[in-house]
Amino acid sequence: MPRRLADTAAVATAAVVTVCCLALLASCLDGTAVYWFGGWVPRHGIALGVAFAVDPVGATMATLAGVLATAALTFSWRIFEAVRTLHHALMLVFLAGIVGFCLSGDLFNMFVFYELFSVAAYALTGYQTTDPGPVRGALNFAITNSVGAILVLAGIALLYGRAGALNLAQLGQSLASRPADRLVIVAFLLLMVGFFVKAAVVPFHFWLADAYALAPTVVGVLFAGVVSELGLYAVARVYWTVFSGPFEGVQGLRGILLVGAVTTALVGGVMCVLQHHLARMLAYATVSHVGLTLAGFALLGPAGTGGAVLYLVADGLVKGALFISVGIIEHHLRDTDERRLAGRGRHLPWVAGLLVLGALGLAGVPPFGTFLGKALLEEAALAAGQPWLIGLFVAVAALTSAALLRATGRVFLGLGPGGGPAAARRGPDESAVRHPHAHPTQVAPAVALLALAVAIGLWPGLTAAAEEAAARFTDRPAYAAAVLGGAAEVPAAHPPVLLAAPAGWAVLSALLGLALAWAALRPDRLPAGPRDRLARAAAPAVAALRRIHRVQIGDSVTWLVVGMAGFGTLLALVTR
Amino acid sequence: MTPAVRRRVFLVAAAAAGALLLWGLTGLPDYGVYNGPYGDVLNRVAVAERSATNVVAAVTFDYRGVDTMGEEYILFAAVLGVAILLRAQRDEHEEPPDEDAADRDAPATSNAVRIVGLTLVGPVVLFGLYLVAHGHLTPGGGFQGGVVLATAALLVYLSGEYVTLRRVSPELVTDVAESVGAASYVAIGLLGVAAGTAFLANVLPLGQPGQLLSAGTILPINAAVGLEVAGGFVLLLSEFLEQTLVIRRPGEVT
Amino acid sequence: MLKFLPYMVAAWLLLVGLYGIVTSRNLVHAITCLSVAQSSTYILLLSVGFERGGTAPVFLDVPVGTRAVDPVVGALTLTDVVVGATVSALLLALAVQAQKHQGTLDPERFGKERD
Amino acid sequence: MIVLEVTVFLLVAAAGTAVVLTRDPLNQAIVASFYGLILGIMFFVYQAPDVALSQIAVGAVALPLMILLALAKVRALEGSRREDEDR
Repeated sequence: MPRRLADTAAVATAAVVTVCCLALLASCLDGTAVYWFGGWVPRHGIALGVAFAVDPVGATMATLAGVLATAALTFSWRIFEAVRTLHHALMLVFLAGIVGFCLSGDLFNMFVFYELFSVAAYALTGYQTTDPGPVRGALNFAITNSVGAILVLAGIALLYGRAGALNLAQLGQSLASRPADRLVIVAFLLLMVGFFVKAAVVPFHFWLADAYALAPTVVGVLFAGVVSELGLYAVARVYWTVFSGPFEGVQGLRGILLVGAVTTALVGGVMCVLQHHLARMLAYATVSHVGLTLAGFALLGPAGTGGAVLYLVADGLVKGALFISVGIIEHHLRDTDERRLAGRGRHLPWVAGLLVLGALGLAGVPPFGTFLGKALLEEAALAAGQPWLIGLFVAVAALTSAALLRATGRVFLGLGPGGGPAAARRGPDESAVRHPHAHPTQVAPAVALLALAVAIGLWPGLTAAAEEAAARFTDRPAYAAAVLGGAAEVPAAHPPVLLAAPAGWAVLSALLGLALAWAALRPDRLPAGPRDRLARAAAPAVAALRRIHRVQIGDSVTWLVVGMAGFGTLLALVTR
Repeated sequence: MTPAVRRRVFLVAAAAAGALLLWGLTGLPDYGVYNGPYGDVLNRVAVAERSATNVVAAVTFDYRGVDTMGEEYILFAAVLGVAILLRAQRDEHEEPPDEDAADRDAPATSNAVRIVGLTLVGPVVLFGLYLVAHGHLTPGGGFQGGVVLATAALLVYLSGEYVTLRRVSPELVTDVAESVGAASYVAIGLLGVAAGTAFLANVLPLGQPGQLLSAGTILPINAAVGLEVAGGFVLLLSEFLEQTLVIRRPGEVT
Repeated sequence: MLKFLPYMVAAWLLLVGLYGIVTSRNLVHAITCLSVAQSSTYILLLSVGFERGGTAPVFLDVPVGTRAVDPVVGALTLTDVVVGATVSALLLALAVQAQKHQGTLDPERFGKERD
Repeated sequence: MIVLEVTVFLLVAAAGTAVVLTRDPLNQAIVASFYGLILGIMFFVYQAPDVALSQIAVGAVALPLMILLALAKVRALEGSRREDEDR
């Protein structure tokens, strides 16, 4: 196929998929849209076939994937790839898998689509053969995620042995009558761990940084924007449709999930600051934000869920834009290490602007959509009696935006210790700059994604819509009624969210981020005594954290089993 | 972690995880007891509703046909992935093997092996087609038949007829077979939409259970899957074969 | 004892497969171990759908209504087998590529990250 | 019947363990093929002939074959690398 035709066809297909998902979203606002494949409608409450059950949350995730895929394919328009048609076909299969995963209302069908987009992702991560980078990253990614998929399937088998059903709604009905016993607990454990691997919750995240560093930009946009989020989506979907009945009244579950969320957020945030490789930096920013979003779900209520969904959509758009920006840097400067790039980005002011805006988006500053999401999350945290979570949100936002601002300052302004000499030493490499200016088809997708993230933030009535969508998402009986035999759902009214305090927290996060970035770039301006004492005190912990993250495949799988044993033991303790 | 530390950490964690697993597994019904309802309902209604005497086929290709469609696309993605990984290397580092080179490098095969191999090809192809065609009646179907068909192609290779294999199934043909197989699954599904029912709904006459021409769309879907699987597995195997053959140049270790 | 034997076999295979991956010094070996771990799910699925005394769910020679094992787990396992095989094929291709770039299949000898 | 089942279960567990403990990948491919075959037999015992057929086709034939081919490729790469180093 001629190159131009393949490009156009791929972008057009992704765009059409996006529009279809958007139409689906519009059509399911009034009530869950259920589609039985083969026309096999359930009989006497028993599902014979497979259904797609589309509610606003699922449709939104599918739309997000479509938008990101369209942007990524547009970005790749001008970048030469040898195996182009195969690559585009794989990208579209990747997208198809994600969309199916978001819409499906059947547990095994979700597994099939989960494997579908995973397999496409393994191949897309590993194929960049010109890069002498560590291919083992792709293998670590593939093996760890395959183990996750095996655990998911084992969980499905356990549930099937108990309930004799695979439809989410039917499973939920079948399990609801009794409190969680050992089989339900272990099935929950297996499914959650499997999805945690995809979501990159600590300690199941060790595959992520290598996969990001290795993935071509086109793929990385989807990784950064939606793949981890899909793991979280699955956690929430399966919890609310299947397990919310048997785990009702299990007080400790929230605590366990919050411990995981806080660990994930902090480990991700600190590791993000410690990175110099830009794609790895974004990888750990993702981990950190996964922790933040998981905290929203962990509140186990509609408010936290609504905030989490709104946040992860806006955050996904921002991170997609950031990954494209990193892709532009890589394409033009043939490097993504901020130390080696010091001062070399001066002729790409557009990209610097994108990175700064992206950093503000990560910090959750208005008018970015991340701000609204976080405002809802903060409200939910206060309502749930967990006000300290606000501190965590501020810390995460400050750490991740600080890392990005520091890198931007170093790459585009040449700031930072060692920046000057390094830039001078790198002088001859200016010849490695292949294209002096970023092309519009490269910059435009990133601008569009950021604009969308802002549009979400300015959309009137969006918080109320998110709360309503979350209320439906977390209403197990209503979901079951919609899927297995329809009763009308009654939307509840939601008071408007107060935005003054969240705005203050957002500004504080951004200022903290800026201050941290400045401190990293100009350590000479800090008072020497406290600075050195702090550095000495932190050194062992930092070294340990780095050492833990220097993993190979065996370590990654070992941590997975450790995490599973720990999570399972805690679960067993709190449900007894 | 060093290997010794990792092994120790793993063993401790796996002991705990294993205990949890066993604890949960003992919550299952005893082995040999099936409480349903899903499978029992299907065993009762499937033959009457779908005219397929093999209920597993009815489930695979109709009741849960969309799972199988996803599965076919997993195969499709994996084959694409293997091709992308191995072809990219080939394009960069090696000339594609021309037929002479393949001829020269193919492992020498004794005439006895060659004759036995080639005699087997016919029956194996027949068996594969039989499996594909009878999937709705007896155990077997597009997937099993497709793999058997791919094995036939492999027999040709094992008999030392690599050149013949390349002539019979050049990359393009298997590429097309695989893609057409995958696409026709979706096309058959869309027939249901066109007929005004649902995606993957049956649109063909059901016929009498037990007849070869029965069970409506299950038979054509089986054929599509057979085509895709055969194409896909030949592609997978030949991509790996290419790899070994291209590298084995004269003067290198053989 | 027989009540849970197949479940125990499945759990054992899962853990043994993971042990193989964790201690593996060769990627191809690790991939084969992964397929052993994957096979535990086949056994688990088929065991939960097994009914003692049931025939295969093929009603060609036996009438409908004969006690038969669950056809659904058969269909699921069929899918699972294909998925396992294709994932393994893809992983093998990745391993070949790793050999090409790293010159070894031993994960312990791969270059370490700078960061 | 029960004796047969127990024998097959234990055989599967043992064969799976043997696959993992066979550290040389070439030998492992052969053991894995044997394991695939036993699994296939086990699925016949489970009254799942559909699965048994595909397990035997895939687990006992196709997958071990792919492993062998991948190993052949790896050996060849090792050989060419050693030559490069000698040069």
